[in-house]
Amino acid sequence: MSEQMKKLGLFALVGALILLTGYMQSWNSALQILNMGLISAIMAIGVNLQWGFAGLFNVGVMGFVALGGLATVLVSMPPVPEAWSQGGAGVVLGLALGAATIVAAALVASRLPKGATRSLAILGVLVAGFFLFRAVFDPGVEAVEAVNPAVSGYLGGLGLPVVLAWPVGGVLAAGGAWLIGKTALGLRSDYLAIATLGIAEIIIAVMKNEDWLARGVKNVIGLPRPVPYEIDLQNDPGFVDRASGLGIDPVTASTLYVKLEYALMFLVVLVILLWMAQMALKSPWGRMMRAIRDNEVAAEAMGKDVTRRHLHIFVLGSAVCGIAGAMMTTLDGQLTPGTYQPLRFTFLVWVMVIVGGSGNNFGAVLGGMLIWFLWVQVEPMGLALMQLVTSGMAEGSALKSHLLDSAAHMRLLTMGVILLLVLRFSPRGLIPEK
Amino acid sequence: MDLLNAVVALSNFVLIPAIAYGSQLALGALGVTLIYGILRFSNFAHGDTMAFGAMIAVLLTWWFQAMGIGFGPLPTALLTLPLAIMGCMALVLVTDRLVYRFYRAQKAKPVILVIVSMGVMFILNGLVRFIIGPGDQRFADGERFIISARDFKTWSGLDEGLAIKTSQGITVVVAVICVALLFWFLGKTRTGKSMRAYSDNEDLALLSGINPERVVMITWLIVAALATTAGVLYGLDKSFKPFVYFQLLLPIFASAIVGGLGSPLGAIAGGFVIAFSEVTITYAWKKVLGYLVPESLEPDGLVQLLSTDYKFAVSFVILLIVLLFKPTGLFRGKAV
Amino acid sequence: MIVVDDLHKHFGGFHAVDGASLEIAEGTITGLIGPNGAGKTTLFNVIAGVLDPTSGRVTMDGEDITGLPPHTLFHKGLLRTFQIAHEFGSMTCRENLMMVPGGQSGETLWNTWFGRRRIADEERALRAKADEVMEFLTIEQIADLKAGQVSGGQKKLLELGRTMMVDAKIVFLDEVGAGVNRTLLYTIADAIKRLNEERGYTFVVIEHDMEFIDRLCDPVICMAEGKVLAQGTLDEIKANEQVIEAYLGTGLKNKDKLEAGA
Amino acid sequence: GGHGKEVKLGIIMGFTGPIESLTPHMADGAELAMKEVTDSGMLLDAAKVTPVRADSTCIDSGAATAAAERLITSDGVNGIVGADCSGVTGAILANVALPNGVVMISPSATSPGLSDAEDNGLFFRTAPSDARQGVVMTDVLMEMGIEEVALTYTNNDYGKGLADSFQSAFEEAGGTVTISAAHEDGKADYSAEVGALAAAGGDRLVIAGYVDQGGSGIIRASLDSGAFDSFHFPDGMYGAKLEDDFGSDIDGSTGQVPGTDSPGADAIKKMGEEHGFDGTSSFVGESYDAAALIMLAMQAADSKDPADYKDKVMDVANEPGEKIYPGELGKALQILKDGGEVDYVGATAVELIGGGESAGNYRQYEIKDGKITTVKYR
Amino acid sequence: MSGNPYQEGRGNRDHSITNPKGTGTLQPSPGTRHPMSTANAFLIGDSMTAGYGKGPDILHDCTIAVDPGEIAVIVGPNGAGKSTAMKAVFGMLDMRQGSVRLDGEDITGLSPQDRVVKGMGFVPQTSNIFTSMTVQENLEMGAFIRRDDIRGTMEQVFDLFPILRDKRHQAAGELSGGQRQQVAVGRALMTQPKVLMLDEPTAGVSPIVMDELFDRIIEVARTGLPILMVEQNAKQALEIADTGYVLVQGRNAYSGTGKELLADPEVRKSFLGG
Ligand SMILES: Nc1ncnc2c1ncn2[C@@H]1O[C@H](COP(=O)(O)OP(=O)(O)OP(=O)(O)O)[C@@H](O)[C@H]1O
Ligand SMILES: Nc1ncnc2c1ncn2[C@@H]1O[C@H](COP(=O)(O)OP(=O)(O)OP(=O)(O)O)[C@@H](O)[C@H]1O
Ligand SMILES: [Mg+2]
Ligand SMILES: [Mg+2]
Repeated sequence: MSEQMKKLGLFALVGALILLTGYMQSWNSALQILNMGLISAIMAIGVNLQWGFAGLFNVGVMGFVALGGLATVLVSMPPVPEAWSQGGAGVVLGLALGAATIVAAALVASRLPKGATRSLAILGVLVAGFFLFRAVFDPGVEAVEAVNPAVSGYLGGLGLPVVLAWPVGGVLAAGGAWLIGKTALGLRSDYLAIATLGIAEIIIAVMKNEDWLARGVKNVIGLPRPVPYEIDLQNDPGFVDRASGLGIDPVTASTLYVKLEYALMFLVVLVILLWMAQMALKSPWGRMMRAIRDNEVAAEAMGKDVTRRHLHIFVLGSAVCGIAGAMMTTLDGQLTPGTYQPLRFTFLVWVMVIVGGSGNNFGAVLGGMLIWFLWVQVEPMGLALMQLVTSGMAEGSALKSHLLDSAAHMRLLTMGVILLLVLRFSPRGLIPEK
Repeated sequence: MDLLNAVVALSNFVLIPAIAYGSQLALGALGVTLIYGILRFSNFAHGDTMAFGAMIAVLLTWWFQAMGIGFGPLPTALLTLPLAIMGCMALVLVTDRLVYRFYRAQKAKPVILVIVSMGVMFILNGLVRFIIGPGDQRFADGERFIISARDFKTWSGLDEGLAIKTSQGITVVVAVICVALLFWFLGKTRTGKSMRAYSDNEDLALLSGINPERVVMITWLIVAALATTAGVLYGLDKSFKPFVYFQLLLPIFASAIVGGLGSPLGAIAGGFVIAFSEVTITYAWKKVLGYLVPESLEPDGLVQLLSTDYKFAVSFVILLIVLLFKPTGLFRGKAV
Repeated sequence: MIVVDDLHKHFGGFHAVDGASLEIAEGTITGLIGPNGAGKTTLFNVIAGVLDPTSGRVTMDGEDITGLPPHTLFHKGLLRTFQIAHEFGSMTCRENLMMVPGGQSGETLWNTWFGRRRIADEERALRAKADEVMEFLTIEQIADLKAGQVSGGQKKLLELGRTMMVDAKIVFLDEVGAGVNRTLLYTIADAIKRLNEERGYTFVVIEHDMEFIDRLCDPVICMAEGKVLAQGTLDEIKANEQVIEAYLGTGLKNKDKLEAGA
Repeated sequence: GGHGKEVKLGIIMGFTGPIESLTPHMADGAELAMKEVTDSGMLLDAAKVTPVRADSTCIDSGAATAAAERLITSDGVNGIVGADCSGVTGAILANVALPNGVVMISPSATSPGLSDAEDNGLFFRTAPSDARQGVVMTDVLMEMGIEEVALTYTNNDYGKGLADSFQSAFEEAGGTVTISAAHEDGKADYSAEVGALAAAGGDRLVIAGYVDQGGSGIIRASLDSGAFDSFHFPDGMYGAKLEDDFGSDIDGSTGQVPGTDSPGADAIKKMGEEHGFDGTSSFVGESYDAAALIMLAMQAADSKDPADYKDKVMDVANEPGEKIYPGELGKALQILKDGGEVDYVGATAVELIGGGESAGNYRQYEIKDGKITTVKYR
Repeated sequence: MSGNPYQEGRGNRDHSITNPKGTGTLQPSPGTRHPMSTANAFLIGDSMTAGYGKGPDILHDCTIAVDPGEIAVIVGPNGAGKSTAMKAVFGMLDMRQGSVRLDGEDITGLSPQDRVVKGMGFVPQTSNIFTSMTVQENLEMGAFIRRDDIRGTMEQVFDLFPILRDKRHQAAGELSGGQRQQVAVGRALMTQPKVLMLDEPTAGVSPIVMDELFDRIIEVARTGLPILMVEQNAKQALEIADTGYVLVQGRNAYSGTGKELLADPEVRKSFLGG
C-alpha cells in the first residue's frame, strides 16, 4: 500500500516538475522535455529488460540507438536513383560477397575437423573473401559517393512513411543484437560491458565512415515527419482561426500542437511496451529470467537453456532501444552520427535505470523521465546558482568573470551531486524491485 | 641500407609511438585494474582523477617556472610530481570519505558503485574545468628530444629519421618502475598481501585482523599516485586538456579488460595490445615495402589494411577477439 | 542406466578424475564415497555437463550424453544438486521450486501476453505441487522467505526439493547431508528411499556420513585419486583395507586424552 | 515597431563537450559585440542588449533543442547566435527556430547540407562555405608549385566537407592527394594517423581540422616524428596557438583564413586582448560578426522582431554602404538610424551570398620566424 | 523484511540466517535443565539477544560459554541460530541485550578486529577461505596480526593436515570441499588464538579427516585452548565435548556435559537422529 503510494507520489512529482516548467518557463519547453523523457523512458525499459531481468551488463546502448536512427534514414528518405544506377549494384554485390565470405568461413569451420588445417582454411577463406569484397565493393562505393557529394552521395532510403521506421529500427537493432549476442554473450559482467561498448563504437565508426549508407559525418537532415510542419499550420487559416478561438497566438499554438501530437504517439508506444514488459515480468517467464540472473549454473541444471534465453532478452532489449533510437531521430528530424557519444547515449541511460530502480519497469520509466528532466534543467539551475554566488562580487572582478564563464560546467557538477544524493538516500533506486 | 631504412621507418612510426602510448595506457589501466581488483568496481572517474592530478602538476609547474626553478634537461613537471600526487591523494581520500565509504559500509552492489563513480566523474569533470578551464594547456619544458629525427639522419646518414622524445623515454621507464614496484608490493609485502586478501573476501579479512579501512585507504593512495603519474606523463607527451582525459577512459578500460581485470600484469599487456593494434593495423606499409621490395614491385597503393577512420574500431575488434578466446582477458582476470 | 567409461578430467597438469569407469544400475541408490579431493564432485560435474571431459565417454540408457549441456540433460531426466547450495537468492523459496518444471507455457513470451488464462491454470497446479514438496521436507514455513535468507541447511533441503518438482529418472545428490541436522537428514533419507521405491528414481549419492550411506545405499562405490578404488555393498567396502586407510580411518586416537581431561 | 528597452540575444554553443575549449572565446566574442552596442546606446531606443547563454553540448541534439526551446519560448530571445556544430544547428533550426520564426546566425556550422535546409529565410552563417575554400586552397598550393599533398581532416561534417571539396578541386587542377585520412578530435593519440600520412608522403600536409583540437595533436606528432615539417592550414587551424605552441618549428607552413586586406582581424585580436579572451581562436571573429549582423539588421528594420529584421541581414552584410569593422558598431548603428546604408565587413570579411552564407574572401598567410605573416588576399 | 537495500549479491554470502519461525516442531524449553556454572568460563556470551540489522530478534536470552582447556559444542536444528550465536559472540552483529566476556573482561563493545587482537579465532560456516590466494598465503593471512616467526606454527598445521603441504602453492579456490575446510581451520590456528570458535568445521569432510580434526581439536583443547564449536555431526561432537548446548529457535533448550546430552533420549531423538 505505502509502496504504491510512494510510486504514485514519485510519478506525480515528475509530472509536477514538468508542469512547473510549463508555468515557469514555457509550455513548449515542458512538452519538449516530456517528449524526450518519453523516449528516454523507452530506452530505460530496454536496458532494464537486459540488466534488471537478466543481469546482462550491456553498455552498448548507443549502438542500438544509432541503428534505430539509421533505420529512419533507410526507411523514410527518398531513394537516390542516380546513385543506385551508378554504383548500387557494386555495393549490393559487394555486401553479398562479404556475407558469403563469412558464411563460407563458418561452413569451413563446422565441416573440417579441428586443427591447423582448419585454421588455415578459415584464414584463407577470410583473406580471399576480404580482397574480393574490397575489389567489388570499393568501386561501387566510390561511384555512389561521387554522386553530388555535398547534398547526396548516398543510396538514399525507401521513401516510406517515417513511422514505419520505428518497428524497422527495432528489427535492425534486434538483428545487430543477435549477431553480437551470438559472439559475445559468453562473456561475464564487465567483460561483456566493455565488449558491447566496443561494438557500439564499431557501429558508430561504420555509420560515420560509410558515406554511401547514410552520408556518414555529413549528416542527413530534413527527414520526413509523421506530424505536420509548424509553418504549414501557421499558414493554414483553419488552424489559425481555431488557435485564436482558444486565445493562443498561432505560432505558439502550432509548436504546441506538433509537440502534443508527438507526445501522444510516444505515449502510445511507451504504454504498449510497458504493458508487454510488465506482463512478461510477472509471468513464469519473468520468474525464469530472475532465476537465471540469480544463479546461472543452477538455472542451467534446472533445464533452462541459459544461453538461448540470454540471447532472447539481449535481442529484445536492444530492439526496444532501437525503437527508441528511431523515434528520437524522427523527433530530431535528422541523423547525425557524430552526436552518438557513450556518455549521452549509454551512461546516461544507465543512470536512468539505476536511479529509477533496476528490475522494475515503472522504476525505469520514472528514472528515464526524471533524469532527462534534470539533464535539461540543471543547466539553468547551475547558471542561476553561479549568478547567486557571484552576485555579491565586484562587477568586473576576475574571479567573477571566471566563475560566470565556468557556469556551463555547473551542469555536470549539479548532475553529479543530484545523482549521488539519489543513490545515497535510495540506493536500490527510487522504485526498487520488490 | 634499404633494410635499415625500412627498420628505422617502422620503428619511428610504429614501434616507438606504440610503445610510448602503450605505456601511457598501461599506467592508466593499472589504476583501473587495482580499483577493480580490490574495491571491486569499474571506476569511471579514473580519467578525471588523472586530469585532476595532472592539473595540479600543471599549476605547480607554472608556479615553479615563474620562480625560475627548473629540472635541467628534464621537464619541471617531474619535479612537481610528488606534490601533485599528494594533492591527488587528498582528493581521492576526501571522495572516499564523502562518497564511497557509505556504500562500502552498506555492501552495495558493484553496479551501484559504478554509477556512483559516474556521479563522481561528473563532479570532478566540473571541478577541473572550473579551476583550470576546458582549454589546452602546455606545460612541457626541458629538452624535447633524446634524439630528434633530424639529428638521427645526420648521425646515421639514412634517409629515414628516428625520433625519441624525452617524454616517451620517461614514460616507458616510469611505467616499468611502477609495475615492478606494484608487483613486489602486492606479492611480497604484508600490506600487499592483506590487500589481496581483502579483495578476495572482505569478511574473512576482517576475521584475520586486517583493517579494511586501511586497505581501502592504501589502495586509493596507490591509485592516486598512479593516476597522477599517468596523467602527467600523458600531458607531457601530448598536452593537457580535460576532455581528452575523459576520452582516454575508453582505451584505458579496453586495456584493463584485454589484460584481465584485477591483474596488474594484464593491465600492462592490455595497454600494449591496444596501442599496437591501433597503430599497426591502420599503418600504411607503402613506405616500408618501398624499401624492402625491388623497384619494379613497388606498390602503387598505400598497402593499408584499413583506413585510419577505423583505428578505434580496430582496437575494439582486437579486444573482442581476445575476449572470445579468453573470456576473462589475457591474464585471467576477475569477474564480479 | 549410466555407464561411465574411462573418464579423465584434467585441470592443467592435475588429474582430478583419472580413468574412472563405473556403472549405475537402474532403480538403485548408489553411494559414492571417497576422501576429500577424490574427484567425486568433478565426476558429477562431468556427467551433468557442467565440465567437459578431457577424454572418456558417458552413456545414459545406451545413448551417448558426453558433453551435452546441463539443460539438455535435465530434459532427459538427469538432475543434480550442488555441494554448495545454489539457491536463487532473490526469489522466494516457493518460486525456487515453481521455476523448475520445464516446458511451462508461461515461459514463452507470446503466451505471457496472449495466453494468460492457460498460464493461470498451470500456475495454480505448480503452486500446489510446490507446497506439497515443502511440506514433505518440513520447510513449509519458509515458503515466502527469500531463498537467500534461509539457513544453510534449509537451502540444502530446497535443493532436494527442486528435484522433486519433476519426474526425474536419475538424481545426483552431492552431499545433501553436510550441514543438515541429523534428525532431518534421516528424514531426507526416508524421502529418498520413498522416491526410489514409489517413483522409481535412480539416485547417486555423495556423502561422508556413514550412517546415512548405511541406511540408503546399495551398492557403494569408493573413489580415490580420481579412480574407482572399490565397489560393492557397504559392508564389503567397510572391510576393504584400502578404503579404511584412505577414507574411513580407525576412529579417534585421542580418546584417552578425553578421559584425562574430563 | 515594438521597441523595448531590452533586446535579448541567445548564444547557444557547446560549452560542455568536444569543443568546450573553443566556445568560451566564441561566446566572449559575441558578447563583446553586444556590449559594444549597448554601450553605444544607439540600437533602437538605446536598448540594452542582454546575452543569454545556453549549452548546445555540440553533440546532443535532444539537450540542444531543449536549451533552444527554453531560450526562445521562456527567455524570449529576439535572435540566436549559434549554434556551433552542424548537427545540433540543424536540429535547432528545424525544431525550434523555424517553427517559432526566430533568426539564427551560426558562426561555425559549415556543413554544405545546411545550405539546402528549409529555413524560411531565418538561417545565416558567417562561416564560409567549404566548397569555396577548397578552390582557394588549391590555388594557393598550386601557385607555390606544390602538387602532391597528404590530407587529414577532422571526422565531422566540417572536416569531411572541406576535405572532399579540396580534394576534388586539387585533383582537377592536376594535383595529387596521396592520402585522405580522418582523425577524431579529442582522442588520446594520433600516431596511427601520422604513421599512415607519413607513409603516403607528400610535399605538404593539409590539416582540415581545428587548431584547438586534434589538429594540434597531428602537428605535434608529425613534427616529433619528423614525418612532415611544413603544413597547410585551412580556416579552422588559424589561431594564436600556432605561434604560441609551434612557432618557428613550422616555418614555411601556409594557410588561409577568411579575411580581406582590412584591419578587421587585427581589430578583433586587439579587442580580445583588452577583454581577456583570445581573438584569434577559431570562430571568434565569426561569432562577433554573427552577433553584430543581428543587431545591425534590427536597427535597419527598426524592429527587434525577427519577422521584420530577417530580410535586412543580407542588406547590412553586403554592399553597398560604408564598410564597418569591429569596434565600429556604434558608427554603423548611427548610419542606419540616419537612413544610410552599411556594408558590414567585420572581423572576417563577411559577405553573404544566396542562401545566407558567407561568400568567403581569404587572407593567405605564411609562418615566418614563428610569426603568422600575411602574404596576400584573394 | 530485514532486507538491507544495499546488500544484495555481495559480501559475506552466508545468509544462513533469518528464519523467524524456526525449523523443527520442537517447542523451546524454558531455561536449561541443569544449572550451569559459568563463573570461571573463559569466554561467555551471556544472555544474548541479537538480530540482523533492523530484523527480528534471532537469539533470545541465549547463553553459551566455554571454560579454559575445554570443548563446548552447540547443536540444534537448521536455522536455530547457532551460526548467529557464534557471530554475536564475535561481534559481527548487533547485540540488543546481554554481554560477551573474555577472560573476565567485558568485550561487548569491541569490533571483530579488536577481538582478533584480543586472541579470538573464528572459522565461519561458509566462505571461510581466500579462494584466490594460495594455501600458504591463506595461512599467512591467518597470522596477519602476528609479528613473530610463523614458520613453526605453519609446520604444525601442515603436520595436522598433510594434504595442505602438498597443495601449499595451489589456489585455495581450486581445492575440494573438504580440503577447503582444512585450510580454514588451519588459517584460524595460525593466529595462535586464546580461544577458537569453529562453525561446522567438519561439514563435508571425510570420516578419516573428521576423526583427525576432532583428534587435533582435543589435542589443542588440552593444551589449554578453549574451543567453541557448532556441529551437525552431533554424536561425534558431543562425544568429545565437555559441555554441550542445544539451541532451538534462538534459545537454550538443553545444556549439560556432552555425555549427559548424548544420554538424554529426547535430545537423541530430536537432534541426533536417534
Ligand atoms: N577448477 C579446478 N582447478 C584445478 N583443480 C581443481 C578444480 N576443481 C577441482 N580441482 C581439484 O580436483 C580434485 C578433486 O576435486 P573434487 O571437488 O572433485 O573432490 P571431491 O571428491 O568432491 O571432494 P570432497 O569430498 O571434499 O567434496 C581436488 O584435489 C581439487 O583440488
Ligand atoms: N544476513 C542475514 N540477514 C537476515 N537474516 C539472517 C541473515 N543470516 C541469517 N539470518 C536468519 O537467522 C536465522 C538463524 O540462522 P543461523 O545461520 O544462525 O542458523 P544455524 O543454526 O546456523 O543453521 P544451520 O545449521 O542450517 O547452519 C535463520 O532463520 C536465518 O533466516
Ligand atoms: Mg565434492
Ligand atoms: Mg549455521
